[in-house]
Amino acid sequence: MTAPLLEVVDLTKRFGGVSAVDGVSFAAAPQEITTVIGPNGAGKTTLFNLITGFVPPTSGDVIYRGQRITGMPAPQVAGAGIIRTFQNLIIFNETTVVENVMVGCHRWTRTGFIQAALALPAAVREDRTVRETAMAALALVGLEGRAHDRARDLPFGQQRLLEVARALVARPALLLLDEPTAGLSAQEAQHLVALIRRLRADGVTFVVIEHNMDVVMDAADRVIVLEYGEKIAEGPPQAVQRDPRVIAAYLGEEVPGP
Amino acid sequence: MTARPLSRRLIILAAAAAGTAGLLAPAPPAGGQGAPIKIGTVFAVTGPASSLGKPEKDTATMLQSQLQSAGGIGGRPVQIISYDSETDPTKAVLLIKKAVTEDNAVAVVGGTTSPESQAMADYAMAAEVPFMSVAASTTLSVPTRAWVFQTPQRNATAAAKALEYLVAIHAKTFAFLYRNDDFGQDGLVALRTYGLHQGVALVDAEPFAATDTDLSVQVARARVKNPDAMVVWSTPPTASIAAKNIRQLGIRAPILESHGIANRAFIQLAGPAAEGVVFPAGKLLVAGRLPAGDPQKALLEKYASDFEAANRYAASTFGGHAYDGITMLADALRHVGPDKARIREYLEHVRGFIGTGGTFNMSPQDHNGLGTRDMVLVVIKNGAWDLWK
Amino acid sequence: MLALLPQLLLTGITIGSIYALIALGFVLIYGVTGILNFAQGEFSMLGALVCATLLAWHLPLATAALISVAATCVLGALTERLAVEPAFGAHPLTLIIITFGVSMALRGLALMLWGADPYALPEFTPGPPLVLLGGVLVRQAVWAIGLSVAVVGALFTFFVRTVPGAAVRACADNAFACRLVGISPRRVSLAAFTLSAALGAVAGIVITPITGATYDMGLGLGLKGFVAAVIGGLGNAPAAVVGGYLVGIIESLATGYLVPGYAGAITFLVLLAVLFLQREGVLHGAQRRQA
Amino acid sequence: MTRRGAGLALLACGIAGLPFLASSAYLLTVFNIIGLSTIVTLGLILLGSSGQVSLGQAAFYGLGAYGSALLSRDLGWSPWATIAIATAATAGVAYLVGVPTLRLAEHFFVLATLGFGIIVNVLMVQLVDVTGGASGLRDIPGLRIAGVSLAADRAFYYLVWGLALAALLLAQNITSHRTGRALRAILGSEVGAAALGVEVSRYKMQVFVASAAYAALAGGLYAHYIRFISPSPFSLYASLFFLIMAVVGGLTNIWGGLFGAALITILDQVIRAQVPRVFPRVGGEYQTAIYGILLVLIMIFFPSGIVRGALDLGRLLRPVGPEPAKGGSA
Repeated sequence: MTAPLLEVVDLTKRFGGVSAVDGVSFAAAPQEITTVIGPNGAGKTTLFNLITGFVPPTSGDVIYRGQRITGMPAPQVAGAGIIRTFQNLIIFNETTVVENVMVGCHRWTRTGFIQAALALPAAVREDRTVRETAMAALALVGLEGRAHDRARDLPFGQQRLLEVARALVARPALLLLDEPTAGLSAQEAQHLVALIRRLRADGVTFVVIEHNMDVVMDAADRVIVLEYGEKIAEGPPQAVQRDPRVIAAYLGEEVPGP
Repeated sequence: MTARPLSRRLIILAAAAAGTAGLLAPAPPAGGQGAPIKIGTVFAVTGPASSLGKPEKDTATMLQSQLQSAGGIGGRPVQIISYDSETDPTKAVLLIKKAVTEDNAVAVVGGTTSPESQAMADYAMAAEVPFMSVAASTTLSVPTRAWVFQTPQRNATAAAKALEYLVAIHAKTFAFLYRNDDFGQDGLVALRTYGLHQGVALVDAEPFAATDTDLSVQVARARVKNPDAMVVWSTPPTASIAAKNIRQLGIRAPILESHGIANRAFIQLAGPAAEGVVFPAGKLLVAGRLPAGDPQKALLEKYASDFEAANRYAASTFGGHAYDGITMLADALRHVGPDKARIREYLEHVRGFIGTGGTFNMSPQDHNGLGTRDMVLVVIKNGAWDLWK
Repeated sequence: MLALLPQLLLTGITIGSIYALIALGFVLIYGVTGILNFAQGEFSMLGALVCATLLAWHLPLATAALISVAATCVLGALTERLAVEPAFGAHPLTLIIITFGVSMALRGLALMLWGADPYALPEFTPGPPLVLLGGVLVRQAVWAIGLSVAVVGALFTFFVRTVPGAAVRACADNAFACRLVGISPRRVSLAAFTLSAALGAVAGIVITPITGATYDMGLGLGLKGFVAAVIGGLGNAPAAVVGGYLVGIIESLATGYLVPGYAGAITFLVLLAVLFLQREGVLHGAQRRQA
Repeated sequence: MTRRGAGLALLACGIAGLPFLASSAYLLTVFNIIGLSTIVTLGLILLGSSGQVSLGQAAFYGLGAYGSALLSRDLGWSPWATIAIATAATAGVAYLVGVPTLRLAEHFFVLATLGFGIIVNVLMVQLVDVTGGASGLRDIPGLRIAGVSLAADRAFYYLVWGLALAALLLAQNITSHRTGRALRAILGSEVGAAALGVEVSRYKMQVFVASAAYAALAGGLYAHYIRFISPSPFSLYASLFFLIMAVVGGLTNIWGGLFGAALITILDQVIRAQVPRVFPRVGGEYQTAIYGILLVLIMIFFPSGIVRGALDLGRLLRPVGPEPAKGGSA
């Protein structure tokens, strides 16, 4: 087994007296697709917030490429190659679709304040590359026709795809997707799964929060189940699907004895 | 995609520029032999100093119609142009420039506050146009500048008059509560210096802001020093609040205020606390009580009744400063005509000119021409002004 | 210097009660519409000046006060209908500038009608100031303090204990949900402006016996009220009142114990220090929006 | 790109030619003040491009003015050098102010800038020995090039507008490219921007410092042009008016700085010039009221600023738009 790209060790976050995430540990190997499932309020999004530096953990560690990144500010985490999307979408409403995607290139572009102010040739060249990259990504998710529309005018499903395109152009090593298929049609969802597979083949590692069980079964290498902030199961999709604790968690029943 | 609207932007810009040029252009002067002589005025009709600037501007309007019905000066109509500087020195400079370059005013009266006057004075010097400042800051006419004149009694003059009171009541110490702006800071320097010479010592100085709503903290701090007299240098409402707070805190020492309280509002706001307050002022407030032989008496009574008839509110000394500046200019125009250099020359040698502020005796060394003899000490008695003996 | 303390505190409370009353007006409008109303101080100015004029026409104080509050209410409603409502949904800054335009217009109008001189109102209960612990407190200040507490109480009762109040609160959170339950956000906004104008007018009438009233008093009052309201977090009436008293007392202590001319600056330094230390006011990363 | 360049060049030509159309000293002074206000307002719009609002802009304007005036007047240094020094020093002050305040949430940041403005104004009034106090500072040296004075309105006109155009160009560049996208992303959502690696606090700081430098540069020019300064043009009220210029112009568009400053200044002058003509006996009180009402109307009809408003209007008037047809998938 290769060294994991991401390792989460005993991660805990308490808000007041409530544990949103409680001692969760897991590891994601390079090019692996891990899905995180669990009922609403299980702490899935908080887990993402902890990994990406938006919320400092109460205890535990996040290790990325063998380095401890616990508590690192969010922009630096993103800079290191961990890119995320948001469950309730964050679109830069007032700008165009293509510009939204172009922001995604921020991580690997270099134009600074002064170079921009003076419009140095390097800045102009970089701009051209960024625009081409963004257009290519839009084509990949099927939004090239709406590149110059205002982002907020897109329907919800297309905004979802826009967010994915924006994450893609960041050239992430690890991509955290928070319910990427919510609001997509079945066809769009399938298309997205295919895209994820293709990117995985190109070397990207995924952690995906997903509610759509078809997608989970179809795409995931491994499933992690959270309930009340704790990890209650982990394993290949089919195994997890049969886990009585998981079934109980989803159906809200008492856990039957083993 | 931002390229297309560019042409539109430029059209708008061009339109705006053309519009500016068109709208800002002065009205064509009334042609023919009766082309008016123009006097520019720039007062702070709005903004923090509006209680001074409003009567100044209303005085200018009143004088305009008086001059008109008198048939102008030397057969030519006189036009008094009024601008509002909003108590902003930058706008004051802009407007004096406008009066001089657009309207071709032969002289300018105005500059309600000292910063406005200072800024305008620098321009008047550069443009060589006679400027009658209506602000009281001592530095406006000390040292003398060729084109700059000043019609109010200087703050230093008022302070010297005020000190006469402290000396007369044998006060040895006084506390000074002042509004923290050019008016108050000017008064502080003057009273401290003069007091030193006359054996009245400043024991405490407490600044406050024009927008303050309660001054009992300043008063309480002053009370600790137990001064023989409380001196307040401000205008209402803070001048009234200070008087009220002094009495509320049980201080019985006499209260001396500045010439800035020379309007009815002070008495109304301070209520019973106004009783016995003494302040230096031009003679306008007590015109009715002046001895019959006073040279200013007739003029003051005429100004006050004219003003009240025209404006439905009582005349104040501030309007009087504008009155003096404009009438003195009219006098100069009558004698030497609309020539800036000759007006300046004439103003510099005005002697015995009777105005609301006093009897002006200008000289190349003194572009104010007033002294403590032109002021009186006024006491508030039964809610009215009276001469303090 | 400790002998000064009671007086400083009493003065601070007096000034603070004035700031608190203005802050309440800010909070009322901001809380339900999300608009910062820079014309709030003008409502106080108009209430006070109309009242002073009616008093000069020999009406009894209570009648004069009632009429002037009613008149200001109408003006508040007109402000909302003519200036704010047409720009509904615009950027908050645009709405702020609109209210600033309204405040300029009202100030100009007041200067036309009343001139630049200050006006007075008599104390509600005239008499010598009260002496407490060696400091004095003007009787009128007791009215102002009482009013600020009473208004907080009334607002609390309205918003928490009554059905329409709860509905209005819901609207502040979510305009869409509001429409779903049949309440028009526009009606709520109209009500907020009217009520806030009334509150402003009452505040103006109560504080004028202490401070006097001028056509431009709204600017200074509005600024201090705004500061107090922001310190209190803008959405919370009791906190805004506390903010008002806090600003008043800090100002008074700074004037009394430190260099008086710098009191304004020191007050702000202290307030800002409070803000930095209190994590509540600090948005740390995404914690809030993502929670 | 090239069209934008051409536009700027055209604008430059228009500005260069304006003094020949309207040559009175007064009009030139109005244009000069518009130029200065444009620079200050551009700073606010830069700041606004990242979603921040400041009520302390006039304080930075004042720091530039007082700094340059004092250094040149009392130490005898060349005004050119002192403007540069004052601008750099003010940028430094902005950095120090920004360290604690930029972390504050929206309203608290506005309050902090307001407080900063008041503190600076208090210092101007209070440090009488240094600043001349409330009475102001006189005898500030004028600008000269090779012994030739730039005090004349026309010479100063070319100086201030040259700098204003340069400021416009720089601001335009800053808000395009990678930096501009990052700033707009922060405006849209700080969280979303951070998730893509945008160093939110660094960008906010950079743009805050730049906006202060803009104001300080204009302040330095102002001091050596009017040659008298006092605390009042740098008060909270002035900050508010710069903000009004920015919002009226449009916070989302760099051109808003130019058009906002021009419209507000011209409006003021036109009201001043026209109201007395229509109502001969009235004074400034009517002007204030009318100004307030016009401000309300402008904001109602152009809620996103006049530049955006004009663009939208232009789009409406054009029969066949070049934009791709909308609504295909809506």
